[in-house]
Amino acid sequence: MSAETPLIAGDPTPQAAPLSGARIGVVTFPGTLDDRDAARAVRLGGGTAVPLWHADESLHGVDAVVLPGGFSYGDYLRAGAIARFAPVMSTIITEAEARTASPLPVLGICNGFQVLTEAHLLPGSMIKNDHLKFICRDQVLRVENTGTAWTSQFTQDELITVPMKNQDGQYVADDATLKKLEDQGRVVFRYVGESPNGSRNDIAGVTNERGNVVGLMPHPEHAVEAGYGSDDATGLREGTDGLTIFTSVVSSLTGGNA
Amino acid sequence: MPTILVEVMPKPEILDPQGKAIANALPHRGFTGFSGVRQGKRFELSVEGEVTEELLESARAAAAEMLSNPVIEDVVSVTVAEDQ
Amino acid sequence: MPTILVEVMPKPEILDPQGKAIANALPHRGFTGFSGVRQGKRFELSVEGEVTEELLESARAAAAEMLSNPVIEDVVSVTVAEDQ
Amino acid sequence: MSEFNIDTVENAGATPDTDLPWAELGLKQDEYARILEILGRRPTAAELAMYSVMWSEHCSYKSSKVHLRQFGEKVTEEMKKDLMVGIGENAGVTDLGDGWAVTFKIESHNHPSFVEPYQGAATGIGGIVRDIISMGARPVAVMDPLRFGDIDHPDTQRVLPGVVAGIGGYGNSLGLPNVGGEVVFDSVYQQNPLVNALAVGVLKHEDLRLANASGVGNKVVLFGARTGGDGIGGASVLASESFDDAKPSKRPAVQVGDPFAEKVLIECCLELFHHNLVEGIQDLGAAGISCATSELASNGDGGMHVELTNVLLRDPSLTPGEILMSESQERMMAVVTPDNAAAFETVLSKWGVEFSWLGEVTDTGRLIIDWDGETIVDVDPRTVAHDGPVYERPYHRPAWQDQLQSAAFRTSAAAKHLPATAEELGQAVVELMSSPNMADKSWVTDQFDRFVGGNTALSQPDDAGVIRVDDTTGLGVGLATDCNDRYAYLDPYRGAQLALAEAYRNVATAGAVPLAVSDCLNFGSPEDPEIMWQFAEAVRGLSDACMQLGIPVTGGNVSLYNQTAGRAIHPTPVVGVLGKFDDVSRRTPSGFQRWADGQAIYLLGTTADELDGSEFARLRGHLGGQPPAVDLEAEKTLGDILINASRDGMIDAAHDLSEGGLAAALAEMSLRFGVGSRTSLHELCERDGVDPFTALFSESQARVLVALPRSEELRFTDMTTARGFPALRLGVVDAESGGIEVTGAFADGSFGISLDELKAAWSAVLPSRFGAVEG
Ligand SMILES: Nc1ncnc2c1ncn2[C@@H]1O[C@H](COP(=O)(O)OP(=O)(O)O)[C@@H](O)[C@H]1O
Ligand SMILES: [Mg+2]
Repeated sequence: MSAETPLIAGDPTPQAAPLSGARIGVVTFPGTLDDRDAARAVRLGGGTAVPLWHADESLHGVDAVVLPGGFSYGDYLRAGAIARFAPVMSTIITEAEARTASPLPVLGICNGFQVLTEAHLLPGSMIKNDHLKFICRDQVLRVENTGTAWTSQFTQDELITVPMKNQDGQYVADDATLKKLEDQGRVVFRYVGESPNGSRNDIAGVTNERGNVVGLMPHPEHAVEAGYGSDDATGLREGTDGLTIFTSVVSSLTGGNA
Repeated sequence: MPTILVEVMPKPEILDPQGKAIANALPHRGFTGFSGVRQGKRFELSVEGEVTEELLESARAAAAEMLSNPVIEDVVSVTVAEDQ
Repeated sequence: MPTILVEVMPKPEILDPQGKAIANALPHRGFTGFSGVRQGKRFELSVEGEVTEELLESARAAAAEMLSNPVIEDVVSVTVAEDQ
Repeated sequence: MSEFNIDTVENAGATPDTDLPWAELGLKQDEYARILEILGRRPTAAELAMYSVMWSEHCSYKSSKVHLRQFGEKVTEEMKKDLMVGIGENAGVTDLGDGWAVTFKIESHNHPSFVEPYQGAATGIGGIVRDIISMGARPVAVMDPLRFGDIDHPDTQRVLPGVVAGIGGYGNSLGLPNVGGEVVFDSVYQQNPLVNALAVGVLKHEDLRLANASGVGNKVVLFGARTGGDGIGGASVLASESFDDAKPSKRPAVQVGDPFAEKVLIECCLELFHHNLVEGIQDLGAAGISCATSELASNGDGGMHVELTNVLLRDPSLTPGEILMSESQERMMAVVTPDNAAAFETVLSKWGVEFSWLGEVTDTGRLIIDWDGETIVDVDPRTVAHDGPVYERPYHRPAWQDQLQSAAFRTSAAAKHLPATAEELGQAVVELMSSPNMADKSWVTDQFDRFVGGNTALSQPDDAGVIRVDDTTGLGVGLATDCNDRYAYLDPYRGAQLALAEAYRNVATAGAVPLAVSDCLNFGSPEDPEIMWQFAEAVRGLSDACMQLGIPVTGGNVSLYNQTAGRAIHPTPVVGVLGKFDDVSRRTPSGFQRWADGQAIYLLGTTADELDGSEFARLRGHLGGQPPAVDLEAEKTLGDILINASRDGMIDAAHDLSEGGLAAALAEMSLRFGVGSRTSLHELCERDGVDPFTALFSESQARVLVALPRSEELRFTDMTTARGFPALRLGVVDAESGGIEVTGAFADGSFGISLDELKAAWSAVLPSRFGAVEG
């Protein structure tokens, strides 16, 4: 089926391309849930969201890719286990690992993070939360690496609050891997306060060695618009801390430092 | 340390969405030749000391009451594995 | 119809939250005598016709590449069960 | 092709004397006689299967129909103004303006959730969501009114965690935020938990679809999951269609849901609607293919001809009768023009959804079903779908009702030592808030995704769930479901009205204009005239109240036989109200804002001595007397005030008073964001002639607490005065104190409750029973 088929029937027509020209692909697997949210976040971040379909190998010339949350292929086996083999993933894997000056920036959120670990673009894996339950709540994170394509506009150790919602969010890796991640400063986001899931070293998000691939469990795309974001001191769901992820990538892609 | 293995499968007549998802995905990876997949659970209960008949009986009871949901699952086997 | 059984367990060094929860619950239900529980997966791949060595090889590959994640899990066994 | 004997129409004609297991299939003697009369011959096995499921209580509403008619009769032209589709379709549809429409409905999955809590609840969500899709709508949110037995009963320990995990496991996988519901504990629900599920969807007017098969020659297609033996456990007598050598057959006792399949089905259907590829569509729920074919046919051109061997099976041993009855989940049936068939197949392939073409629409007025070319069903579809039995079941007011109603709380032993001193009253507030029904429900709601979609403006624990429908304009909807079963037990007529009043008030408190009602009527056995009286009274009460409030019932569900060993649940008419926002950013949250220090707190409405059926009475183990008075005119005026205040930005918080009265509302408004308050009961007690205890714990209706900036006080009180609605300044928001301080006409000054302490007690109740969530 051609890429022209709208991914989401009945969706409002995509907004006109903003001036920035950063085109960011948002992948939809059959069980993806947060693709519309991710596309909205890209738009609010100043980029143009380009829908990418799991069965289509082409990335349609996008400058970066977001793998949104959801349950890609049902995820009954392991989260992301089957999605990793999707045609779109083979292209993403190749481009993310390309030995070029600027390999493809890829962000995996929640299920997207799980897909990235299954695809071995990121180390470690996710297992069931230590309390075994799905948990949905606002989560405070510390941004510990501002050198990635997705975090350049945060300040080092900035505390942000974004919603979190998952059942398989406990990050695990062997000791050698953890040590390497810590030594190389590749822990990008860390949980602050009581651990929501028992993750090793309170890790909420990591990056690859080159800093173009980032995965995180909580949902920055759910904190990009006042009134529909995370709770903060200014009021109910007013928090938009997640937006910086999207403005960061748009800025790094367009060479700006705005 | 001896281990008691408990194996649990979804009842054959019950829909197994997990198995179905795998069965659908296998051919895409070139794994043809499997006409169906069902996914169940495997428990390893470790025992310190010897596996007495009494303990095995207790494992069977645990398998029936706790490790499986008799409405949708069957306990396929409860066996002893030395040196797991 | 012959079946190929694939058994997958969490790696020993990886915490197994489900197994832990069961281990904690067992004594409350009167099941003492088990020092630990780990929960893994059991897959039944059904085969129409004969299980050739080639098919078994294919099952091993599927077990390694898809049915398990080597970062957190081990494939414990891939075996043939007739008349399941 | 089959191992079993196929009972054809021809065979039925030739063997008129064959005994059929109609009684095992749940038919009554006279019902079977009607079938014989309709057909003019004995039914085939497959026909018997169809009639038996379609004429069951669940599908035919045979006990409730005569009463439910009132929902369609007690409506004015004004009430119908925005109604695009009313009762009778899968779900009612209401115009929202700007070319948008909204559809919503509540259903029950009570018994399956008792048998297998996880799957029962999961498939309950799946079923109601398919009803919404079948209207052409994109589902946008779900809600889940739940009722369990006593919190410490083993049954509750088993059922609650499974139900909650099932709702989350299925709903979270669909990308539908869960924006509200109820969790009620009462021993009457032991062994009869109530798992009701509400889904809401939105659509553009042109996307509206109905369940009818029109256009002779159009094709009938079944798609989604394969058909297995789900939900036909009791009907295994059909396993041998010759009936004499009934072979044992294994049929699943419960249905297992596949949320991934449903998610794909949602997207697939929306794409079909978008490209205008289906003429009519129907979800498969109760009674499966029997229901879908007979309803589609009788709502359309009247005829349909299908070949049942085309149905894709999960279990090849199913007989035709079983295939017709199967309730396998995640299936849909559609009518497609031959011209669109290829495009239809392309969309299904894109989503990887299996389908099979079953047959076509005819104008014969007959539903003809073949098995391998031989006719096994030949019926007038209306006789299956619409002409089921209708019972005028006898009913009468229970003899014990008078005694129950005269056992008022005030005169009972439970009221001997009521809290009167400041200290006692303060303790009573803490005790109230740490009772299971008033306690923090986040143990439950944190297991649900509230944020997916990015359109959730309010969710638990606010008074209503609020969802943005249109990103650009902010157009949206607010929803609440409510029922106080204790009120309904004391007086079913008034109880149903109180459920409606509360849901209406909740929606208006959030700032939405109430538009439409859906209900789920959970009762005991209709064969018990006393239960039937409860049912009749509840329907009468609800329909009368809808008329007065001017909002129509657009759909709902009836769940009867909720009783075990002769012990019925309390009558539980759960009522959902849907309201509209022109701009959801105007929504009013239910708690004092962190920056609201010094804002004025007003109580709207008056307080009478109404403790019968109250939470306080429950704390003292008492249930008797008369539920609170209903004043729907007051509810309307109050709603109007709140909607205007929200639209004009006058208020920053509002919370309705219901279970637990003023005490609970004050506590909840503070607990929401951890912001305290200082209030006085002096004027309230004086004005309404009540003592401080009554002021705090009475459950008088049509009351709401609001918080507003001092700069808005004049404008606000001018508005309430102009409408003649009582408003009383109780005190102020105190963001510094970290507590709730109440002064009043007590002998010993004031009481103060530390929010930290209150929060600890309030939030420990569920985790202490069901396990802490955090590690
Ligand atoms: N308590 C009720 N109040 C109003 N309408 C009801 C009620 N119960 C059922 N209905 C309506 O009767 C029709 C048939 O109900 P039902 O069989 O539950 O529909 P479905 O087959 O779509 O599940 C629907 O339109 C439903 O909304
Ligand atoms: Mg329906």
